[in-house]
Amino acid sequence: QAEGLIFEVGTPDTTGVDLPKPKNRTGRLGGVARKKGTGLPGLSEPQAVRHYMRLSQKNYAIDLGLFPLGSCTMKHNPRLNEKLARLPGFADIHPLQPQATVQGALELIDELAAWLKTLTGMPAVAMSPKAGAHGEFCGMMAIRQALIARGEGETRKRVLVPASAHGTNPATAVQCGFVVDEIKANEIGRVNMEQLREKLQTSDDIAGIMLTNPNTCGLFESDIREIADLIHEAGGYFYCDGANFNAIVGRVRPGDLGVDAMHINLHKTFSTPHGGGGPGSGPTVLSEALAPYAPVPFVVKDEDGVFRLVEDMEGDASESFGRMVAFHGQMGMFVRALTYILSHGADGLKQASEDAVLNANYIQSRLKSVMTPAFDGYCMHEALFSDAFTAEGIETIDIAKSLIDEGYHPMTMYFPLVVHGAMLIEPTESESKAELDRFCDSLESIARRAAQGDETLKGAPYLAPMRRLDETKAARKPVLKWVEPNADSVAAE
Amino acid sequence: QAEGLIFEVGTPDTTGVDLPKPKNRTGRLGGVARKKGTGLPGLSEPQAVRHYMRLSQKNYAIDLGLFPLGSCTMKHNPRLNEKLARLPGFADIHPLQPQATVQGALELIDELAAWLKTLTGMPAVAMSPKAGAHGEFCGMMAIRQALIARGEGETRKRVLVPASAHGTNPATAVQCGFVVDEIKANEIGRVNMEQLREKLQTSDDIAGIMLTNPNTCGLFESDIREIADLIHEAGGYFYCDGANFNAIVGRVRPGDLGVDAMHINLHKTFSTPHGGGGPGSGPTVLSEALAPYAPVPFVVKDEDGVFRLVEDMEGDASESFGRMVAFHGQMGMFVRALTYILSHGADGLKQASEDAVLNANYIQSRLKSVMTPAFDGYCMHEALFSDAFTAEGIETIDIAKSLIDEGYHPMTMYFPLVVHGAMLIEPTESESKAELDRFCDSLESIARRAAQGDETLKGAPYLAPMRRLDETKAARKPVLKWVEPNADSVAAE
Amino acid sequence: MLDVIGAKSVDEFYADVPEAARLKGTIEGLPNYQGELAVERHLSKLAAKNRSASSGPFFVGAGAYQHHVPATVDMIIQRSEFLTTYTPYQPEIAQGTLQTLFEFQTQVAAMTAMDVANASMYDGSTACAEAAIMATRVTRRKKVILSGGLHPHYAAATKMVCEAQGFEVVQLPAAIDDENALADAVDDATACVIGQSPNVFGTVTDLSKSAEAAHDKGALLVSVFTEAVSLGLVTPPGEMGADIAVGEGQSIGNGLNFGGPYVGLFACTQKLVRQMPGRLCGETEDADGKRGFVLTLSTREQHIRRDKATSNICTNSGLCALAFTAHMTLLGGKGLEQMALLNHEAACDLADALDAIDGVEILTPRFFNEFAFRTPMDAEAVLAMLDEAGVVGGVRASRLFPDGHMGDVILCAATECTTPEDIAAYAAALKEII
Amino acid sequence: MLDVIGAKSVDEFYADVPEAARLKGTIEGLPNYQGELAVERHLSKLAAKNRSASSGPFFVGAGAYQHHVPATVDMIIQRSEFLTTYTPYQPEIAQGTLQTLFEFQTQVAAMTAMDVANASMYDGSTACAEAAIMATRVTRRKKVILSGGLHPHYAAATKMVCEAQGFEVVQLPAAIDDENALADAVDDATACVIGQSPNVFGTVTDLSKSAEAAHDKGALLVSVFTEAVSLGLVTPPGEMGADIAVGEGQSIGNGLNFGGPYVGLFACTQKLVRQMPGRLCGETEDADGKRGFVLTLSTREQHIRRDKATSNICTNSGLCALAFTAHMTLLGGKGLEQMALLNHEAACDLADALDAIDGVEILTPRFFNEFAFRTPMDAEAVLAMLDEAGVVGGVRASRLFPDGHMGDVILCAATECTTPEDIAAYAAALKEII
Repeated sequence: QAEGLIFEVGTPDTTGVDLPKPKNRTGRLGGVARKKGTGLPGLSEPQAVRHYMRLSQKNYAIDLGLFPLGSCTMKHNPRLNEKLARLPGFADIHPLQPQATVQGALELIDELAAWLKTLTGMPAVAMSPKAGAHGEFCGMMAIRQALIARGEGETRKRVLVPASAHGTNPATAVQCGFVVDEIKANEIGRVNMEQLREKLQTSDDIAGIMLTNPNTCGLFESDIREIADLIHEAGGYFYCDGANFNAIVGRVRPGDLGVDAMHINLHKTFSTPHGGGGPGSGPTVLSEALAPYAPVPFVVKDEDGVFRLVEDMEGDASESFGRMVAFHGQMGMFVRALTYILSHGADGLKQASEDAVLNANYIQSRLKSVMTPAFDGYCMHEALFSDAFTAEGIETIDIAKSLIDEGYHPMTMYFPLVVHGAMLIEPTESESKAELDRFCDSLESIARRAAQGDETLKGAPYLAPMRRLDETKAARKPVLKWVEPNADSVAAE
Repeated sequence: QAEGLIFEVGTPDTTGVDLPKPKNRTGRLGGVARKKGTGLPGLSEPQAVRHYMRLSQKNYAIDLGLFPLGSCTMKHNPRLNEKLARLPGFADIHPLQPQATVQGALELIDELAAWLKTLTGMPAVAMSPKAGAHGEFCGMMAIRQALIARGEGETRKRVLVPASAHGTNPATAVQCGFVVDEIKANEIGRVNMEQLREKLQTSDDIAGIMLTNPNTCGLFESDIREIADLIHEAGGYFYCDGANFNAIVGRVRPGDLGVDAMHINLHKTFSTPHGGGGPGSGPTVLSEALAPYAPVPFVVKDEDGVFRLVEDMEGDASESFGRMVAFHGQMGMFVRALTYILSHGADGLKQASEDAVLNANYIQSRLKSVMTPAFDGYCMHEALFSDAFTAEGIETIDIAKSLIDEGYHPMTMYFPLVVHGAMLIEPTESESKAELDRFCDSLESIARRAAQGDETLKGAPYLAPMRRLDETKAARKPVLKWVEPNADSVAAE
Repeated sequence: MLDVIGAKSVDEFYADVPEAARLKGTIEGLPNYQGELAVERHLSKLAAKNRSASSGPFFVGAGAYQHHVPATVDMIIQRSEFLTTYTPYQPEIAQGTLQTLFEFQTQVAAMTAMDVANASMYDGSTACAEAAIMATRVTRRKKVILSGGLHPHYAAATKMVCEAQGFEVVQLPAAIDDENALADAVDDATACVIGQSPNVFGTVTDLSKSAEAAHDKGALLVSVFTEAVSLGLVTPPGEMGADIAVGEGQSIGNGLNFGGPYVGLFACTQKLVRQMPGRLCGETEDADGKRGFVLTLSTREQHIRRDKATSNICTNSGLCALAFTAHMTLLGGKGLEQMALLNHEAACDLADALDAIDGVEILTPRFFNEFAFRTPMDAEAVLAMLDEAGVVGGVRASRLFPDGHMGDVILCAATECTTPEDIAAYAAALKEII
Repeated sequence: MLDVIGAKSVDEFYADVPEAARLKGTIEGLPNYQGELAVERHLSKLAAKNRSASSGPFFVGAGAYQHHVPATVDMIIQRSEFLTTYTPYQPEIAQGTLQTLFEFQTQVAAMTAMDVANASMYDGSTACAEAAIMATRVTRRKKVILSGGLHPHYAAATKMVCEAQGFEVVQLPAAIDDENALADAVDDATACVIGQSPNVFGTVTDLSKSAEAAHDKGALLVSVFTEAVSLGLVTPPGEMGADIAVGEGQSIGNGLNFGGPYVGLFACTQKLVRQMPGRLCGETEDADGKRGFVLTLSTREQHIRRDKATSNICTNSGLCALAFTAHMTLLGGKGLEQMALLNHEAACDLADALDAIDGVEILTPRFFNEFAFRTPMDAEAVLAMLDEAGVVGGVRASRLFPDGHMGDVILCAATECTTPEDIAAYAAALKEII
């Protein structure tokens, strides 16, 4: 059943919030007062509750079933995280209240930072980035600042980015004033070393490389050490996109692979919930070479055991590339991530990664006879298929939408771009074998129908709250907010 | 989609709870050890979350829409109640920890008690009853004890109960050792005064009367004062069932009507959520005459401002009829109810009652042309219809189940018993006019179809998670727990 | 809306109220409306005056227990669809509630090792009282015998209910360990004997002998527990021949809440099922033949049978039962056993630590997670001094047995929440005091 | 499972990892698994070391504000279906998220009086930086001018981003009230001027003149706010001629959270919509012709446009935006205005109370709910002494402007949470100190 917009349900004279009556004094505003009200309607508390309850039931969520979005690591979100993030000692403290009154908060940031540094084998971490892409920005800014410090800020502008990279990689590089140079994948889904060597030999304008590892094909870059060495020899830095860190936590430390900077998606690897698109959190670990350029603010522990915020670009932070955000980063996400990390421990985190990889390989094995694996051999924590197995006319999107009718969220579609009609499946460690089997059964049956050219797939989903939505229409003449119906014609009268 | 039972989903070697490993010592058990395990399966945390999430979506709830169950007062449950009930200072205190460490809890009970006494105009309240029926039990036990104190415990055994009463009334009377004598309703839905006078004149074995007011026909007993006087003159006591208190809070005090005892459903009138069948809470107010017999424990405030629990039947409690439960009643519900009461205040509670009555009368007015009101004139907070308007073959249940397909919970069906095919509709004060109109539109259209004998109504619901369930089959050979399939036949092999 | 109704004001709807009883204006002596913020402040202040169990070493048991409930459980019971729904009288739109009740019944039956369980009672004490009444109904006898180890609150509630209906209640003298007393007391007039294990002093007892003796005389055994976690380790009612098992389920899924709401567990043998009080959920099919669940055997209940009903209970502890079943679903049999072991081990450690103090005498011979001990001083004074040392040391036995000459006895409990540091703090403080 | 895969152990899956980088056993220097109870204890201890804003009189503002969020809002964002879902890339099963984003965009547009708003940014400061970059893109110019009243954190974040891309940033000197400074500074090379009202000192300013001056030179006005509640009372960006409006939405629906997660609001004029960063939700129809919502104009975004994208932002503040929209839905325009008035009135009362103290000078000429004042002593010392008296009195201006010669200035805020008692406590303590 359709749920009306709040603007259709509410009335302007309603408010669902219990506030005392103001006295209507505006004495000190100096006349800088709003002329026209917002015109926004209010809903009573029961109306509002029902509105959001009904809407929520139109969403799919991890709490309802498997969410196999490759490169997004949709794992179980423990409720202990939510509970602890709501402790008043974390949720109800102000970023600018005196540091003596927030020692527990600073200690928590320091403790989480220590975990992240140890798990990655890196000496420093910037905690303030607010999401993965923001962490990329942090890492690339640190590289930029290091180049400036070397006096090569103006000469080294070229950043190598594989064709299979997340779109954020090239976008970030450009935002930092770099120029993007694309490198190709080889036939086994990894960096084309020949081309890489070529690009590095021909010039001395290399700022660095941005590489995802495990990469977006779900494969570990086997030449990773050599890539790092080549980049370093060429005078550049190695940025690693940490989106797929969940495959290797506790098995490999990026610091041992020659990485100079890597963001960590707390909302992927460490289970802070995605919330329908955020908030995320993207702490970025830095190598010895980049550590001096970390952004402010950061926490240091003084010898007397007192935690201190370094907020100004002086002293410990005199070489910092600057400030990325107001305040200290995503505290609410830090609490959740640390809760998850402590609950798992060094042993549990390793186990989780291994289970994630095991689950992905299980899916790949179960489906390889009916679908087309993009590459031979084992995968890491996600299994990648091309659309080669489908009959003409049946596309990846049809398979994805048909999964909805089976009660599942679709996998990642058409990414990475290097594989035709890509389907990237990441089950994560949260799933039981029984659940994986049910999922494989469903996908297997859809895949068979796709191979046979079953046209009904093209109409899917049939059982979802809505049928396929017309995205072209939405973009053609965008309607981005609600407008009173006939408001124009009324005005014209 | 069907959701399996946990016994079908889980496995016996799984546990979803993170506990340290025990050392397997059973040193002080003295051998009184369990021989056979429970055999119960465990679910991992993600499995358990999904199981309950999916199941929850098969429920209707107030938070999803209007819930017009007559005599049940399904009103909006503010979330502030839930938040405050979870404060560790209320949720995490033990009923037997030293009283000096729970002064805030005792003060809260005392504060809520003061509200209940003032709102009802009664001098005393027993806080420990755990639900409405338990409150009835409390009130009738107080009456029994008062009669014993008068030396009439063995002679006065007869309790008058109207035919329209809730089933708990006669059941409770019997549980207190009384005998039930039914009195009829008159043609305008109220107590038949002639019959009442007759019953009171003929004997001196009257213990009291149990009356619901407003009564279950949704009407105020206009002769209430006279009834009280007659009962008192006959040497009996007046128990008032407070299930419908929501109609009159702030407009009438039961104490002014001659009531001797009345339970208050905190889970109806004061918005503590019903929780799918409890927990409730049924504090019972008592008149001067019954106050000395109140059950232990209760809270008193000493002159030095210290709150004290009277737990033993001595001193203040020497005439108490005894103890009804372990500990002090439904603290969690007290917090919620007081939150609601304070949020509304004396003015807001009165307004709520008036709105509840207004809403019911609006529904009655809107529907009276297509349905058959059971009685003429205004109703209180619920509108009662008979099935006289339906064509032959269409029953109340068909109308109720058809409402489900319109997105509503059905009204109360076939109760009170004194009206044929009764439909008792209680909208409460939570609903907006727009919501009431939508509901009336739906019911109106169903009523028209019922009048025309539309046979499709008999198949409803069509759109619910399940079609009509076979209650006869369930009762014939009851299956009350899950049993391993073929467990018997395997055992027999 | 008044226009549609044809009324001038809401006053007209109240015309049937006797003139003298109509209140003018708002009710006197009560404050008006307060905003959410003000209410939150007020309640928070009251809450802050109480000392929460988790704020320090805490050893109070005797019918309610501090346990760790996974955060997931609270999330589940806060789902609007569970929290804000009614008794599932319309099963087509209440399968969520009904299926969880069916799961609850199955779990309780398995844990107690009984045939069937109902969908919950108010709490353990009222379940005990109902069991006594049910036994009189089953046996058509009028005498109920209560063990000296039965929790005094349970005994009081049971006594009150039974006597109201004219039944005789025999209360055996308070005793830490009275294994054979019930067997000795039962006679041909007895409807049931009510024993408890672990009892209020923590003593675990195999009630099989009481069951045999009772059955020999045509009476029933009602077996009571106040600590549901014990079912993971201790001989359950069904293994001792109980006819009815009742107990408090608070320990699983539910917080301390100053005594309520809790959840009463009620189970019995198959042949007694139609004499049970309370709601029952049963399996059936819908019109399409799909498996579903409904409330069933309601001909036992007050809304159908009125004065002939098995009980007057209707609203019970639905949401607390859901919390119980969600926690049990996470635990599973394996987790329950693990939790029970942790409880027992903590209590053993506590007993060892206290036993080592001169002047302390552990009185409970066999226990699960709580026990009684004697101090050389007045128990109330000892507890007050412990309190000053930051330790909530337990309950003085004299609070539960005011006439029991137990002024020097303390009841204390340990659970999986009890840390070695807590135990050390207790022992150190107690040693200091006595 | 390994059998199906045909692998002997999980080690095989890690064969591509260079031998030297393979860790043996678990990683060194880190503890293993802890149970839920132990983790809860540890985190609770850390939390207890912090002083929460609600625990006493609290007057810190300057970019984050203590407000009362109705309990309903937290219930809504804790719904599993909102909390644990992903970016709504599959609109058929994400209408819940999408429709609320559409409602959010409409609310933000109405509140700022702008044509369109996006589906949120990380926070106010990053929204400000993105606005500057967007202005350079729109105007193809390279100079950005920052007001002296812009929050220093916003200025720093903007400066950093702009300079990385080679743009010039002109930072005007810190000034409590510099109404005309932006108008004076704008020139033909300017991409945008960035003003703030209420500014970091609390001063409310009509930026219309700056808008006119900017437009005359072909530049844009970016109007910033850090206190979203002010939009209920103060002249909004759209009424001052802003081309882009950005701000912090934390005050509505979101707690203090020590600085994050917050929610950046971003709105602009219709003609700039295709230059906007961030996600946008738009209306469309499904195959049956039913109204529905999808993410749209994604050709601006990095996952389609890669290095040509308007921004690299993808994950934003979805759930915080939901909290914002839920709170706003409850408030409505009427409630927002009411809340804004309560804030203003509390701040007026605070200013009156402090102004009455000898030696205190209120510096902010016009304000909404926060202002700066001068003390006759070092501000840090004053705040420390206030702290001892139980009052968190505000932020010293020198923390935000280390080089600003503002050692004796305190920034303080009052909200609807501020009680008369809080104000009295502040005034009494301050009087005592100076």
